[in-house]
Amino acid sequence: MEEQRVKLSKKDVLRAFWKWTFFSHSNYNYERLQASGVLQSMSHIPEKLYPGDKEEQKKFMQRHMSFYNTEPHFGGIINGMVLAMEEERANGASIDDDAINSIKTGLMGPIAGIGDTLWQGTLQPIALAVGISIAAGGNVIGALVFALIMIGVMLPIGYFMYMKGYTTGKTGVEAILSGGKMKQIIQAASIMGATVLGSLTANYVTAKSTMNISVGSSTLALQTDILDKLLLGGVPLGITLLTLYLLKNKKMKSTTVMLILVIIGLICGATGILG
Amino acid sequence: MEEQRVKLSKKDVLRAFWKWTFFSHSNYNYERLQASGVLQSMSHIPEKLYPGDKEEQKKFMQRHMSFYNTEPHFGGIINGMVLAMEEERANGASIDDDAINSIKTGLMGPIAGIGDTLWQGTLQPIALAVGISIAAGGNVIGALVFALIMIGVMLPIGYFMYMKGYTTGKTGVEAILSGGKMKQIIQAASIMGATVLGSLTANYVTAKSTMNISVGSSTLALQTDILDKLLLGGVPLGITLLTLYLLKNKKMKSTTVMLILVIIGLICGATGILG
Amino acid sequence: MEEQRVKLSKKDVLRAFWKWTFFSHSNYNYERLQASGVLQSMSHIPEKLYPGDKEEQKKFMQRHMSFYNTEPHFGGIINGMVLAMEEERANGASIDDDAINSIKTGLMGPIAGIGDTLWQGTLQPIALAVGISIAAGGNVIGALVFALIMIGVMLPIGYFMYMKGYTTGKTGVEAILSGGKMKQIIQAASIMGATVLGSLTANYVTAKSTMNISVGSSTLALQTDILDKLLLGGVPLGITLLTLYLLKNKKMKSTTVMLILVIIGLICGATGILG
Amino acid sequence: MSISIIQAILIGLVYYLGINGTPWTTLLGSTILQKPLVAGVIVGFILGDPVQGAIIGAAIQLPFIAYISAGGAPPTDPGLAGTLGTALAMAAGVKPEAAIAMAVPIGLLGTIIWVLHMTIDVFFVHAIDRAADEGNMKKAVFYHVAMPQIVTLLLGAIPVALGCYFGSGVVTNIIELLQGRPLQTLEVIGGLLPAIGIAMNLRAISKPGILMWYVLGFILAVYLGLQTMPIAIIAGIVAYLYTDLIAKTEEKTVALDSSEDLDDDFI
Amino acid sequence: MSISIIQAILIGLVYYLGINGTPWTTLLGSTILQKPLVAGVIVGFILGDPVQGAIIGAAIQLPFIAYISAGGAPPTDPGLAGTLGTALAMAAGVKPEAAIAMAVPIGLLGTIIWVLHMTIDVFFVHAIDRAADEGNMKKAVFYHVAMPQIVTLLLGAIPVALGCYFGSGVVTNIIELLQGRPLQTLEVIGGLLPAIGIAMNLRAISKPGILMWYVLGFILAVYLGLQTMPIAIIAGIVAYLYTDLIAKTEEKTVALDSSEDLDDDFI
Amino acid sequence: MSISIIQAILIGLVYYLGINGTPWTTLLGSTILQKPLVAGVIVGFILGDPVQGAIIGAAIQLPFIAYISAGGAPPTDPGLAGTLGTALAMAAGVKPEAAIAMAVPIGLLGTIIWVLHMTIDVFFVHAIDRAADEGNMKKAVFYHVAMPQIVTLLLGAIPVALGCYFGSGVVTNIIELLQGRPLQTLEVIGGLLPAIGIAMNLRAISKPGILMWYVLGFILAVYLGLQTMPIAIIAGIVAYLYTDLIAKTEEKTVALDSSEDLDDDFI
Ligand SMILES: OC[C@H]1O[C@H](O)[C@@H](O)[C@@H](O)[C@@H]1O
Ligand SMILES: OC[C@H]1O[C@H](O)[C@@H](O)[C@@H](O)[C@@H]1O
Ligand SMILES: OC[C@H]1O[C@H](O)[C@@H](O)[C@@H](O)[C@@H]1O
Repeated sequence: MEEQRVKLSKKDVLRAFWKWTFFSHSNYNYERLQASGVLQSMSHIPEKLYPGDKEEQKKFMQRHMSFYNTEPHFGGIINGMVLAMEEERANGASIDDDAINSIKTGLMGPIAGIGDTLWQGTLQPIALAVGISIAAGGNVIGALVFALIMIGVMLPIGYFMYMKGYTTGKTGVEAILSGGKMKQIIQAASIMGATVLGSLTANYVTAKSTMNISVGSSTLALQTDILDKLLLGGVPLGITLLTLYLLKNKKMKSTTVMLILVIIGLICGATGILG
Repeated sequence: MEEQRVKLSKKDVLRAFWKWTFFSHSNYNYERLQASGVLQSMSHIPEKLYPGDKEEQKKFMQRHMSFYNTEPHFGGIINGMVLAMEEERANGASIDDDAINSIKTGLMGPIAGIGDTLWQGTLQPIALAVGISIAAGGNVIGALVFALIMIGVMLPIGYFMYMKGYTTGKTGVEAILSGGKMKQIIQAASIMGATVLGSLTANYVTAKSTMNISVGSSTLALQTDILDKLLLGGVPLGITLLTLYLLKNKKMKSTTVMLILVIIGLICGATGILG
Repeated sequence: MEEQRVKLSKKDVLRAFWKWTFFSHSNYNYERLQASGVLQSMSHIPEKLYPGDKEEQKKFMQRHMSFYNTEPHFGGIINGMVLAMEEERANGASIDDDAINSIKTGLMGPIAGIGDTLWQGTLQPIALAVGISIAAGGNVIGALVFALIMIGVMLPIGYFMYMKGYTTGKTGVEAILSGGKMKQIIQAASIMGATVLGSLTANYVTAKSTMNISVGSSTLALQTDILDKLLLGGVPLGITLLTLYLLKNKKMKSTTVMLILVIIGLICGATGILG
Repeated sequence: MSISIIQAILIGLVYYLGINGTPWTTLLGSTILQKPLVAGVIVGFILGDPVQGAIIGAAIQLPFIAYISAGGAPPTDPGLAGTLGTALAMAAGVKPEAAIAMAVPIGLLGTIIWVLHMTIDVFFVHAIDRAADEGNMKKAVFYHVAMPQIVTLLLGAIPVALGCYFGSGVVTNIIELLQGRPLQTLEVIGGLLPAIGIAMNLRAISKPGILMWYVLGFILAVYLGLQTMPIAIIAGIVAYLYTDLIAKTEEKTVALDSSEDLDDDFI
Repeated sequence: MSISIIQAILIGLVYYLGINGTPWTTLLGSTILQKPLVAGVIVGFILGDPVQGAIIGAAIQLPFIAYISAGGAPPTDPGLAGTLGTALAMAAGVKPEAAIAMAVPIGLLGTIIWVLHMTIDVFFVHAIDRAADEGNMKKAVFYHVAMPQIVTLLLGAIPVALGCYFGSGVVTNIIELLQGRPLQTLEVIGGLLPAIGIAMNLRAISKPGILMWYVLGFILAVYLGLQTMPIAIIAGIVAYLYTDLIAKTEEKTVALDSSEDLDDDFI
Repeated sequence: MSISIIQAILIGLVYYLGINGTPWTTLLGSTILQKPLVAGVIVGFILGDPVQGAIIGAAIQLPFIAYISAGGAPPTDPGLAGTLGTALAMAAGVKPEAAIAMAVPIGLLGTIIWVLHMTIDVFFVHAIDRAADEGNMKKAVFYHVAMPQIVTLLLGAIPVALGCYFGSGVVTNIIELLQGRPLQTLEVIGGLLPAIGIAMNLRAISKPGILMWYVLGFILAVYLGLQTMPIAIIAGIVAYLYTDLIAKTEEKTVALDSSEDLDDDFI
């Protein structure tokens, strides 16, 4: 075994983590998204790995300007892994540009999916619902509670992921990702997320009919006398499922669907069908 | 492959479906139940399959006067299948009377079981509960809502089944019936049905004690002070389970069981135990 | 096969069961716990099995003075089994002291675990909750209802277990214990027990904050304006989980943990954090 | 309120149309009309007060809510309870609870009509047999469609019309006599009767373990105050997920079995 | 209210009968009497007010609701809390909440009595050993049944009777002194104590994942306002269905394993 | 209420800080500030009434509650709705419901700012490419950290500040004009819009069968009146237990497969 010439200190890794955490989206753009965020997060690394070697430092910089986009907290596991690979490479391991790049492009998609589901799809709506329920009555603490939940959960996750990526390295991360446990977590999070979205629909999508139907001498309120007996909240549920159908099965753009909802609202609101 | 001489048109099949739908029970009787319903639903078929051939037409008529009884909507799959077999037979396939008859008698039982569970055991009580909840306050729409739910669900099922039977034919239907998916649907429907029956017991079987118990100076209401603390609705639940026990384990006739309930009600009502 | 010389009558077995049921803990002590309870429950047996044979009777008595401790109702299955083994032995089967003793010591632990979970961990809290709900309003029947539930469930179980042990004998009992069904029952009872304990925590552990927080001009009630929005009953839940942690993970003695709770209560009560 | 001859005949017709096998979309149409929930409104309409008809009909529906008619002999006839029962209850001006108690014995009478038409129709089957031997399809259709309907119409509509016309006075008197404890006892009986339909239905779908789901539905309804619709939806979803898990376990066995067969083949 | 000598002795007897191992259907009988829920009513009856006894007893039961006594040394004695506690609380005329706060320290004192009788009974075991060596069954029975009961009776009934007779005045004074914040603090403590019984119970049945069910039960009770009985029924059914699914999965493995064993045998 | 220049600029700054990628702990910090729930309180604070800000902000948060921004082009900008929306709603003194209706079109305008900065930032990427070719890390960092922030600050803060300063009068007039049915219609629209966020989110996690869980959550919330937190906890636990069962079934298959591989190796 070859003797290790350069070694990143704990502090080097920590700095990279914090820079990634703070600046990943600083220069977010249509062409390469988080590309320069990756580079900047490791801006102190080349001088460490290739002290004085301008040529290698230049190659390092070029290497990390490729297209990159992932969910930053969970995706930190990739960044940590890349850092470990760069360290090995500087110590002579045969890791070429392609290897590093394909790891990045191969993993950024799935991990973004996982991360967005867990974070934006599950945790954030719950924390928002809690925050709103506190704030809606005029309680300024609601916003703070929301912020503390988000930071309290996400920052440790981000830290853990980055460090896990750095210490486990390439094979370790792939093992984690392909393991049954990871699959189960995603599955469980999706189920939890979907159930929570159901409760959000019930609590926050509102559509009630104000129409009355006259049958002979008696008058029936469409909403309370008929629709509510069939299924409480059936209209909001139906509208949300319609929205999903348009987005997913009809592959409409979300702005188009929003327009459709606005038109439905306009018509039903103006005619008094809903109100 | 032999060239096909006679072919039923889409319209022929449709007519058979509609006649079955309208007249299956027109001559319902103790001896052969829906036998002549099957024949009448295909009354336009013999002339099509054996134009001018009186003998074959006569045989066709005799063939379809055998005992038959199934749930008409789901059972349509058998009728459709039989129609397809008759068509093949007229085109020279070696399908004898026995084959057709054994298909009918073999499948009519299981499919009646499936159909009755799904329709009368599950859908109908739900639709009735909805209808009652609307109508009980004097809303005439309740009956209409019930009717629309029933027709809206059952007519498409009847149509789909009949056509499925005709197009898939014998082997297809057997494959469907023996497949795991069918087993699962029945299982799930039974579970759903049983759960719904539980809620019906809670909402519609009523039995409350009006007895009071005196302990020293204080008086206890048997129902609210004791029974309700043990199990809300325990008496109706117990009575329904007793009824089930008499019907199922003691194999009593339902009229006998009804008599027993009436007697229980008489005694408990007259003595004021229930009231 | 050898002819059977002595046989215990049904009455002999019943007497042993009842004596065990009444006197198992009569001389409960730190050194050998239920040891003399086992002996006394079979006090009429030696004379039956070894009529006139003083030596064998003495050995019998010595044999059953060894350390024994189990849950008496479920554990009766061991006692019944031991009785059957003694009978066989008296009829010449080669069952030595060790065999009998190892059966007792081997099974008493697991069965105590099962019994305590099912009885004290699951049934008793439920019956108590029912009894309390009746009695709390000043209804003297509550205690009776509790007593009847306990006796009505536990006495038949005790009887069944003892008789099962006697009739199935050694191999039978081991088969029962190692079978999947037994494992499932324990598992299900644990789940049920844990869920019930959750509801007990919700209903009987009480800890509400009476603190107010001033933010600018407005005053927030910590409990109703913030904590209840986060999680209803979060404080009692947290305290119970802390207690579990101290008991289980920190392996503290229950009296120590009780002291800690008292101190927490003192501080929070005196300062008005809880109240 | 008294019932006119015309009204009585119309109500008789409604009963006829609710007998299984009238030429409506059989079972779908007739079983809908057979429900007191539906017949009640129509009878109310005929008697000039559909709202009261809806209320009485919904009440009379209760003991028949889980009524299941499969093949053989039905234990009672919701159709008669819903038509004649509603008519007499409206004529006597009783409360919905008393209407239930009145309708239940009326329902039992209905089984006589059922037995009669199921027996008489046997003659027509034999007539169709003969038509088949002659190859005479027209005649077969006539004996299937027309003849049994005439019989059923006579067997059904006439007694109901007579019952409506002459029964209302009698019933009003009886109800008068039963005031107090007797009527209350009838109501107790009415409260017990839905148990029959439910138990028959349970028996029909009975499988090991199914009673647990039944109790679950009961507890959810009693303690959470849930109506039938939400319980049905929840139960449907949970049942699907549960049976799907079972199917997954069994798949494995099948997979296992077949793979073992494979092994056998290879050896 | 003051307690007479006779009343004090009767209450002492109730305490004695609730000690594990008195010649009632052991554990079944004695543990029932040991419950403050039960002892409270009886003490109330002795003191002439069973209704108040039921109320106080039900309250004192709360911190012991999930108390589990398995084998070794119990952390507290619900029996003493339920007898002496109820008696003193009734004598002092305090509210149920304050009764809880009083009963808890009393319960702790009870462990002394337990330790004493569990130690003294060791002598009797040795006496029975000697009886066994002599083959003297009568003597063995006497030392098992009679002697320990006399000891337990003295150890249990006397202190409780004395406590009732002399304690009531003292306790009334103390309660007087504690009015206001101190009593409120005692009530806070009383509210926390059921956590011990629950946690000990949870520890006893602890398996991986079991805490999830615990939290589930908690959430259902808190948010749906469900009482213990419906939760127990729902949990029982769901637990059965769930473990049945697990058993089904494991069956497959067993089936698999055994079939492989078969393969091995064949090769 | 009128908005001063200083207040307008401060609000502009809040908007800038809530744009994805400002040098706060990116996404964590900026997405928190981006929420109307949070921005509302801060804007309220700037305008001197944090309590009203909290109320308006919580209301405006509703249509964005399940908003998910993944990669590409966002359909709307909660940040603009939360800052400019809250400010104008407070200035016009409207009810929370009307604030929602006002904020939604404002949110749509925000996407323009997003498109602009996402496009302009492309120039900086190219500049960093050149820095990389020169091996000049300082320059690269400067173009990543400093330059885009200046652009975003100008693109974001200026229009918002202008909007606040000049918009309040206009908006007050418009709201005046819309009184009655028009405003009610806007409120209807506001009630529908959360459907978008929810549906986008559902689409993102969509797997076969997932809609059943969605409907389950809906039913539980509607019929049991459960809030989001208890449903989340219940769903989390049930989801874990459910997927664990599935994993157990699949393990068996894997175990089976691998054991068969073993068999193959041996033969
Ligand atoms: O049981 C099959 C079938 O039998 C008869 O035809 C009727 O009672 C139907 O309602 C039922 O579906
Ligand atoms: O743990 C087994 C057993 O131990 C002792 O005998 C007592 O505490 C019983 O209540 C318990 O069942
Ligand atoms: O989808 C991955 C990722 O894309 C962008 O970076 C942002 O929208 C993030 O919020 C998201 O997590």
